This record gives sequence, C-alpha cells and structure tokens, in this order.
Amino acid sequence: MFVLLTCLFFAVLVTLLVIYAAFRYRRTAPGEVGSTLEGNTLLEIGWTTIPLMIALVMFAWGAVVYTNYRIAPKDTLDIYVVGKQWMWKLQQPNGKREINELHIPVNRDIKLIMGSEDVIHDFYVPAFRVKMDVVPGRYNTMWFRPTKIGKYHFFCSQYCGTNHAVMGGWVTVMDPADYAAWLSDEAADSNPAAAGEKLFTQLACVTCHLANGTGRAPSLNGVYGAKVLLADGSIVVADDAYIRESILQPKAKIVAGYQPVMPTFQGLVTEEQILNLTAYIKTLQSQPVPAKGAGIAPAAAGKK
Amino acid sequence: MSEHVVSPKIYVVILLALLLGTYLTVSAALRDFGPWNIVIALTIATTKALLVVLFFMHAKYSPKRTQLVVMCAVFWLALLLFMTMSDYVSRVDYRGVRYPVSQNFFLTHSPHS
Amino acid sequence: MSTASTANVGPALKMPEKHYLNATYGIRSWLLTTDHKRIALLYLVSVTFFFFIGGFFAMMIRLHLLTPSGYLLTADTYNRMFTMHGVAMIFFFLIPSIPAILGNFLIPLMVGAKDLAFPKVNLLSWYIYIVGGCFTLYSMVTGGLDTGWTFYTPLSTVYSNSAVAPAVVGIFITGFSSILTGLNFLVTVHTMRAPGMTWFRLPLFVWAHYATSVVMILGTPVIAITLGLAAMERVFGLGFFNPAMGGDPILFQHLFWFYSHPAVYIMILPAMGVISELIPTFARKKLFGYHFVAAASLAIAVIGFLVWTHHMFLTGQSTYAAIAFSFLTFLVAIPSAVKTFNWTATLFGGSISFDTPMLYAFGFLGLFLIGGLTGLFLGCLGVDMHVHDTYFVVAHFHYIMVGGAVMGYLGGLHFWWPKITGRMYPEWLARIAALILFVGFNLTFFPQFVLGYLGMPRRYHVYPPEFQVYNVMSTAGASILAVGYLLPMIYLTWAAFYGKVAGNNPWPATGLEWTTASPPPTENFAATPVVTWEAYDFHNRPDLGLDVPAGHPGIVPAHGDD
Amino acid sequence: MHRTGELYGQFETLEQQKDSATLGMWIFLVTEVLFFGGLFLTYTVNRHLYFTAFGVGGNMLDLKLGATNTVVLIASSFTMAMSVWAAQTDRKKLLPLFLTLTLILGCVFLGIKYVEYKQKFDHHLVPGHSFDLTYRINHPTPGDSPKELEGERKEIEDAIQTEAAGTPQERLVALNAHTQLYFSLYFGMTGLHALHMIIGAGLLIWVIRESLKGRFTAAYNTPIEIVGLYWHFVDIVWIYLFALLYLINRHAV
Repeated sequence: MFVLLTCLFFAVLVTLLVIYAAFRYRRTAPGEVGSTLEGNTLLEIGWTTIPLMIALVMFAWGAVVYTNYRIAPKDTLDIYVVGKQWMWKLQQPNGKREINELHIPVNRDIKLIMGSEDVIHDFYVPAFRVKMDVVPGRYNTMWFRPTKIGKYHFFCSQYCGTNHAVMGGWVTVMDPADYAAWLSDEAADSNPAAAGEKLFTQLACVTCHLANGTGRAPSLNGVYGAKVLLADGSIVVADDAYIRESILQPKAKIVAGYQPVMPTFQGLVTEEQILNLTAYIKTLQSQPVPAKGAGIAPAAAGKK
Repeated sequence: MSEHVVSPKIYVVILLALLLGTYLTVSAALRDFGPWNIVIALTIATTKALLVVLFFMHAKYSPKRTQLVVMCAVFWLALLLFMTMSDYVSRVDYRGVRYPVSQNFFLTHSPHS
Repeated sequence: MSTASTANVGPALKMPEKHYLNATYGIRSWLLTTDHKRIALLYLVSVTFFFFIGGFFAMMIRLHLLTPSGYLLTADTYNRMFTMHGVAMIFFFLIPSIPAILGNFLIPLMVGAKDLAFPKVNLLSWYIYIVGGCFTLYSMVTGGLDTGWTFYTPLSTVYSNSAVAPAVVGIFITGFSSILTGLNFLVTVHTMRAPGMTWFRLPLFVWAHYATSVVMILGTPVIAITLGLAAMERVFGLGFFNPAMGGDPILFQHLFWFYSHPAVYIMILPAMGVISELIPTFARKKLFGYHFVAAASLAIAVIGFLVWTHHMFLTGQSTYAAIAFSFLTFLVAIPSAVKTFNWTATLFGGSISFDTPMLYAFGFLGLFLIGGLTGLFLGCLGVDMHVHDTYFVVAHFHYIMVGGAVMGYLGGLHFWWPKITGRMYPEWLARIAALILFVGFNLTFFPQFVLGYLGMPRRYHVYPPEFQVYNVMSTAGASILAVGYLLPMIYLTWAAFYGKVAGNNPWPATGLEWTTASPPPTENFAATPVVTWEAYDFHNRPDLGLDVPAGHPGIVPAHGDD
Repeated sequence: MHRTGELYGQFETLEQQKDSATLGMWIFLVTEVLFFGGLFLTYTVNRHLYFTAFGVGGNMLDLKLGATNTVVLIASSFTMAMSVWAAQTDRKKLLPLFLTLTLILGCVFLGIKYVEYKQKFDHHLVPGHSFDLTYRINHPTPGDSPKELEGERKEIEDAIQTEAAGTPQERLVALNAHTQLYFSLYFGMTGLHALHMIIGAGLLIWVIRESLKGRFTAAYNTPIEIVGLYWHFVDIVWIYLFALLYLINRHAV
C-alpha cells in the first residue's frame, strides 16, 4: 500500500540518517565543538514542499475511497441494524430477524442502515475494512461488497459500556442460492435467539418479565448462569435445566419476593421453542441488570 | 508606556450610540424582515460590542499586541462556530432526510412491516 | 556570580551556600511559596504521584489482557481501569508534566527574569490542580469511572452507573490550572525578557512553550464548558447531548475534540522544545534552521486547531466536513516533519556525545517518527475506515504520548536535574534505564499496531484467541517498561540528596539558565543578566571553556562578561 | 519576592508591571470568550436544528425586562469607563463615586434578572421534570393579558406542525423537549453571565474600598483598569445574549 511504503521509506531514511550522523560525528575530544552550520533555506523549502506533495497524494487517495464508501451504490441489499447495550439486532429485507449474526450473499452490494436504542455503538467488520458509528437519534449507513464465502467476525468498536467487548458476532457470507434458501426457510430459523425473542413476545412473557424490573415477574437480564435466590431461601444457578423447569413447571421454584402467578406452558411450547427461549435468555446475560426486581440473587446472599 | 486618557466626551458619545443601538435592535426585532431579522440583530450586536471594545476598553489606543490578542479571540471563536457548523449544514442523512430524523423512527416504523 | 565552569575537569565543585531550596524551611515555606522553582517541585511531586496511579492502572490492563478471556478483572473493573488510566495520564500527568514542571522551573531562568509575571497565580494554579485531582481521586475511590476518558455522551451522561460527575468536575477544575499556567507563560515571555533577550534569541524550549500556552488558553476553556454542560446534564437531567431529549451526541464530540485534539499538542510541543535543547547541546552545534523550528511550533499550534473532527470521520459527520478536515490533518503533519528534518540535520557536522539526555533525544526521534507517520494512516480517510478505534490508534497515540512526550520529559528531567538539585545522577545507571525504556516501549506498543491492523477494537476486556500472541508480547514489554520507569524515579531521588555536585554548567550548555548557580538562588540571578549571544552559539562563548578552533569562521569577539 | 510600594518584586518597573497585568487580563478575556464560545456553539447548533422551537422559547421571555437590563448594563459600562478616566486623571473624589454607581447598576441588573428567573419558575419553564411549555396558557393568572396568552397558544399550535411526523401528542412532546433545550441554554448562558456579574461586583467592592483609601493615582491605577476590562467584557457578552436569546424570531405583538 502506497501510504505504508512512503511512511516506511521516510522512517527508514531518517533513522539511517540519525544513526549515521550519530556515529560519524561522535565526540572525539572532551572540549570539541561542532561546526558553525546554521541552516539552509533551500533545504528547508525542499523538505517542506516535498512531504507536502506526498501528503496531498495520500489525502486524495483516502478521500476518494472514503467518498465512495459514504455514498452507497444503487440497488443494494438493505439490512436494518439496531445496536443496543449490548447486542446487535439485524433484520433482513424480508423481515427475518437475527441477533448477533448476519447472513448475506456473496458478490452483492450490502447496505446497513443503522440506529441505536441507547448509546453510541460502532459496527465493524475487520475483514471488510469497514466500520461506522451507530448513533442514537439518527441513522447512519455503510455499505460493502463481500467477495469471498466464509464466516467473519464483526465487533462493536465504539466503547459502549460494561459488555462492549462481547457485543459482536459473525457475518456469514453465503452463496446466493444458499442465501435464498436460508432466507425463505422460516421454520428452521437459523438463529435460535431471534426466534426465542419472537416467542418471548408472542407468548406474552414480556408483559410480566419487564427488563427494568418493574414487572410482576423478575427481570431476566443477566440471570442466565447467575445465582437466583428462591422464596424458600435456597439458591439455584439459573442454567438451562432451571429455565426449562421454570417454563414448564413455574410453581416449582419461585424467586424470592414474587408471587406464583406464572401459568405453565406445558404442552404449549415445543422442545425446540424452549431451546430458542433459552437461547434468547442467554443473550440477556449481557443486559444491564436493574437495581430492583432482578432475578439475580444479591451478592451477599450468593456468598451464604 | 504613556497611557492614553480618553476624554469623557467620547464616552458619552459611545453611551448614546449604544443606547440608540439597543433601541434600534429592539424595534427591528418587532418587525418582520424574514431571514434578515437575524442579520440585523447580530450586526447591531456586533457594532455595539465593537464600540465597547474599541472605546470603553481602549483597544483603539492600545498597543498592536493587545489588538492581536482581541483578534485571536474572535478568530478562534469563529473557527469553533464555523467549522462545526460546516458539518451540520452539509449533513445529509439517510434517504436525503436532513438531520435530525425523529427519535426511534426505525423502531416505531419498521421498514418492512 | 557565574564562574566559567569547564565540564568534567577542575577542582571539586561545591554547592552554593544559599539557594532556593534552603532559602527558607518548613512546610509553610513550601505550601505558600510563590517561587516558580519551588512550585515546579510541588508539581513534580504531585504529577509523579498521578503518573504512578495511571501506571498502576496500565499494568492491570496489560496483565488482564494476557489471556483472551481475561481472568483477572470483571468487565466493569476492566472498563474502570482503562478509563482511569486515561484520565490520570492525560489530564493529570501528560498535560501538566513538561509545562508545569520544567516550563515553570525554566522559563523565567531562560528569559532572564526573577520569576513568572504572576507568581501568586502560579501557586493558585497548583492548588487548582490539587483540588481537581482530589475530585478525580474521589471519583476513583467511590465507584470509579467507566466511560472512557473521552466521556462520550449519552453513555457518560445517562447510561453509566459510575461516579462520572465528580471526575468531570475534577477535570473541569483542573482545566483552569492549565489555563492559568498558559496565561502566565505568555505574559512572562512577552514582558519579562531580560535586556538583549530578543525574540529570536529565545531558546526553542521557550518558543515551544509559547505555542503550547496559546493552545492552553484557547482550547482549555472549551473543554471546561463542555464538561460543565455534561456535568449539568448528568446531575440535573438536562438534554444538551442526550438524543432522547433532542440533544446531539455528535455536538459533544465536536466540543470535546476542539480541545482534546489540540491537547495532544499541549503534550508533544513541550517535548519538542526539550529535544530542541538537547540536540544542539549534545551535538555542540547551533540548531539547524532555528527560525523554521520556531515557526513550526507556532504552525503546529494554529493548524492543530483545524483538524479536530478527524476523530469523528466515522460518526456520520458530513462527507464534505470529513474531507476538509482530512486535508487539514495532512497539513499539520508538515511542520512536525520539518522539525524532525531539522533535528536530524543538526546532528550533521556536530560533535555528538551520548550522555543520557541525548539517548532520550535519540529515542524521541525514533519513536516520534513512527508515531507521527502512523498518524498519516489515521488522517487518511480510506485507511481510517479500517483502523479507527482499534489498537492501531492505541499504539499510535502511545508512540506520540509515551514515546514522544514522556521520552522528552525524562530527557529534560535528566538534563536539568543538575540545575534543579545541584547534583548529578548516576550516569551509567541512567543510560541503562534509557535503554530499558526504549526496548520495553517498543515491545509494548509495536505489537499493538499489528493487533489494530488485524482488527482488534479498543477497550476490549475479552478478545478472540487469534489476537493472543501480540497481547502477550505487549504485556511482556509493559513489564520491562515498568522497570524502566521505576529506575529513574529511584536514582533521581537518590541523586537529589547524594549525587555528585554538578556545578553551574556540567554539560556545558548555552542557555541563560546555565549561567547562574545550581541550584539557582531564589531571585534566579545575582544581577539582571544581559544577553549578547544567539541561541545555541557554542563558538562565541569563551565562558564555556570549549576548544573552539582558532580563526574559526564563526568567531566574533564576545561582548559582555557573562 | 519583596514588594516595594506598589511594585512587586518580580518586575523591574511599574510600567512593566502594568503592561504585564493588562496583557494578562486581555489573555484571560480570550479564554473567557472561548469559555462562553462552547455555549454559543451549543446554542447555534440547536438553533439550527430546532429553529421554530427556539423561537417559541424566545417569545416566552419578557422583552421589556431584557431591554431594560441591556440599558442598565450599558449604563454601568459607561460609569465604569468614567471610573477609569477618573483614576487616570487623579480625581480621587469622583473615582469611588463612579465605581459605586457601577456597582449599583450591576446590582439592579441582577435584581431584574432575579425577577425574570422567578417569572420563568412560576411558568414552569425551568428545565426538569415539571417543565411544561403549555403551563402558562393552561393556568392563566389574573395579571396575564388574554391577548398575550392567545398569541402564545397560537404560536405553540403553529410550532407543533413543524415537528417531525407523529401524532399531535407526540409532536407536542417533541416541541416541549426542544423548547426545554432552549431554556436549558437560556439558564446556562444567563446563569453563567450572572455568575460573572457577581464576581465582577465582588471585584468592584474591593476596588471601591481601596479607592476610598486613596490608593489609586494617575501613576498607579492598574486594578481599576483591569476590573474595567473585565466589566466591559461581561457587558459585551450580555449584548450578544440579548440579541440571541430575546430578539431572534421575535413575533410582533
């Protein structure tokens, strides 16, 4: 790359000059003084203008790349992206939703239209050399064209709070035919978490398990894998088994401070749907835990 | 450094000019000149500020150095305002909607529903 | 007063009987002093304190990142660590380091004045610094701070659960310390110069500080009001930068970077000033292109104000603004390049010795070169799309801040330590420490360039395993670096009390500060000095006792006797 | 450093001292300009984004009180300038008189400002949970002129139309938020200005005391000049605040 080579050239040049000078003109006698050389205007003008020219070339190249990046081509595949603390929700043109995963076809211009629910995030796919901030209160867009089939990391690269580092996922670049098949395959939803989120709303779980902890049931944020204090004073770890049991036999283990009001979902959900719900609750692990109304046992209780 | 003593006569003249400026700017604000209202208000304000700086603050009679300091302040303030505004006025958001789009537009109006 | 002291020879040197350190005694005489030299030492102690606090946080970060899943700290703790590392290092170490310590000590000596123009204001600025520091420390011990040093809204003003308000107030307060220091320097350079000390006889250290002060007085108030607004927003729930209430978070970034980009020059310009002193002294030769280097300092200060949105290319600012600011960013690279070329050219035809300060100067040249050139990558819009907010940025600004500013700071501290304390540090130990620092530094931060290029974002407490090898290298380097920082602190403190007596001018160097005693008397000079020589003119200074070849073309009979 | 008469030890001459002090004050004012500059930028950006909402806010201010305050402050600037003149020409009786006049006018300004703040408080226009743009038109007091209230109601109704799409209720919420932004800035800017006035009043009290001791002469009057520079600067800030906050988009009554 041009910029790298030029910079390397100057770095090596100056370093060599310094090293050469350091040895050639090292002091040989204690009282020795240097020459009376004071300056050279021609030289000054030279080493002002030449780097300036080179810098301008770099600038022009960078500006062209950037302008192309900011102005998306026509006929793109538009994906809607919402960032929130600390997950990405993505939506395909046909409405299919994913969490922390993005499936796209190869050799197609992809445009992401991005908004944020809370703080500033940044969608970054290192393999495609692109990123863009996701700013609350407005849309930002970015586009790219994947050219190789494969799975690539994407990250949040604008610091957004506690779990900034885990707010990422995978971009799967697929053959267009595979992509089309994946897109139309509603039943075998490739993303359990997204399916779980849908179920969470459809089954009206969301009406009681409010995220902010003010609902009739405890907030599920951060609960997965954490310790839960039960009404009888015992403590259980909220693992997959516990979540499954709580869905099917909600009266078995009641969280301290809550009434046994949850109906059973025995026979209403399939095993696969339970898995999906569990996958969704897993993603809530990184969500902010409310001070009151959390499912998690307080730290002191956990130590008991 | 012999200091310049400004005569009270000048001060009185400036005072009257400032009061006149206040009168003018208020009466101009109460009439509708379209976009020119802003221009008039700010021009009069700047004139008044200039009078205060030059005469009350003696910038007119001060060494060049002081005048340079004043100009630096104005220049950097202009820098801050104009360079930032250059971003805002040239922003074009998605679908050509100028900033800002309404809050949570995407969430309430899902593009596919 | 000033005796012609010849380097390394002559009878055993004695400390002057009366100097600023022993003029008065007692804790009050220090805490209520208006002597710029004592205030510089007050700053030295407090700034060093914050440096080690920041260093501790840095060490925790590096240790935590040894493994991809980070077993040492929780996510919240890690976020607090890097935030407080940034806050302590930037606002409480780097910004006051060279100006408030070396600048405070040296500027009156260099221009031949008895003190700064406003000694009481100078003391006040130290107290403001301490009050601001206390607020920030308070926030560090009561819940810490997890917003990143950039305090981006609305994370900092609405969503963060940490002690943001006291930290922001602390930095707001400290800003005024910086403003008052800058104001004092500007006025001093304008009105307090000794007879004969014309503008173009000023050492470049003073020029650099003049430029720095311009940035301080013009930029700092903007960050002050910005953080003031952010604090109001957090405490009173106002909505200036909160999109949920109609505010604009990007506006915060504009305001923030209007100061915080030029703040980079507050950190690096003084270091450049130090280097401009070291290189001529240890090459015993006039600085190549004095006027150009002086002008470059001012150019950096001014153009530095025109580039701030290059931190925001990917926030969704307008494309036009991004292009304009990228262009200006490339312009600001030029004066730095000019300076580097001039320093290099100064070496040619010199008589170079490898005393410790010069080793730091060489270190500075190499590291600043890498730091500066990688800045071009970031200023280049096309490349910034990829490396923005990755470890590439982290590596870049550490090369400038640590490789540049801290190298300059330590070089300057060694160079003027004999003037400040009257005693020499142990030369061989110091050379070894300088070497350790250089090696440790490169091992720490060079792998981070690679990390960033591979796509590891900043501020990650866990990372994909493929990045581990570079993180391990970096942590290893950081351990070496830690030793490199502890060494000078120990031996410099030791040398202040037990080092060999240095004499007035051990190097010898040409600045006015070397014509008075070491340590200087409270009023700096026995009599108001009269300057008759150009800066860095070794050939017309018989008082330095150098072997200037007879009939040298540069020789003119010296006037005056001092 | 020892002080010899009015000459501080670090200086060689009184002239050098005065030169330094004046330059220092000017440089300090530069930092003040940029300090307010951050607020002016925040104002400009938001005025650009929410022009109508800011107009609504501006029209809720009392123009009469604002204009009176402008006149008061200009007058105080004049008396301050006269104080400098009195000091320079050694008029030891006039000096404290002009300074006291300045102080009184400054206090009048702050008093009027207090009345305005009180009014905004009563109308629920102080940013916070109880901020309600429509409070005044919904809770008229006997003193309010019906014509004025009607104008205000009409203006709010017109302004609602300019907010981005949504139900009328949502638009009103948005307008309320944006007008609140205006009042946040109004209180931020005038509050900071008032703080400067209070500091200025403190400085005035100090120089009045010193002038009564007869300390200032034609040869030594630096403090008067410095305080004067500061006071005039505060005046200039108000001149702009008045134009920006009260006058732009003001509707004819």
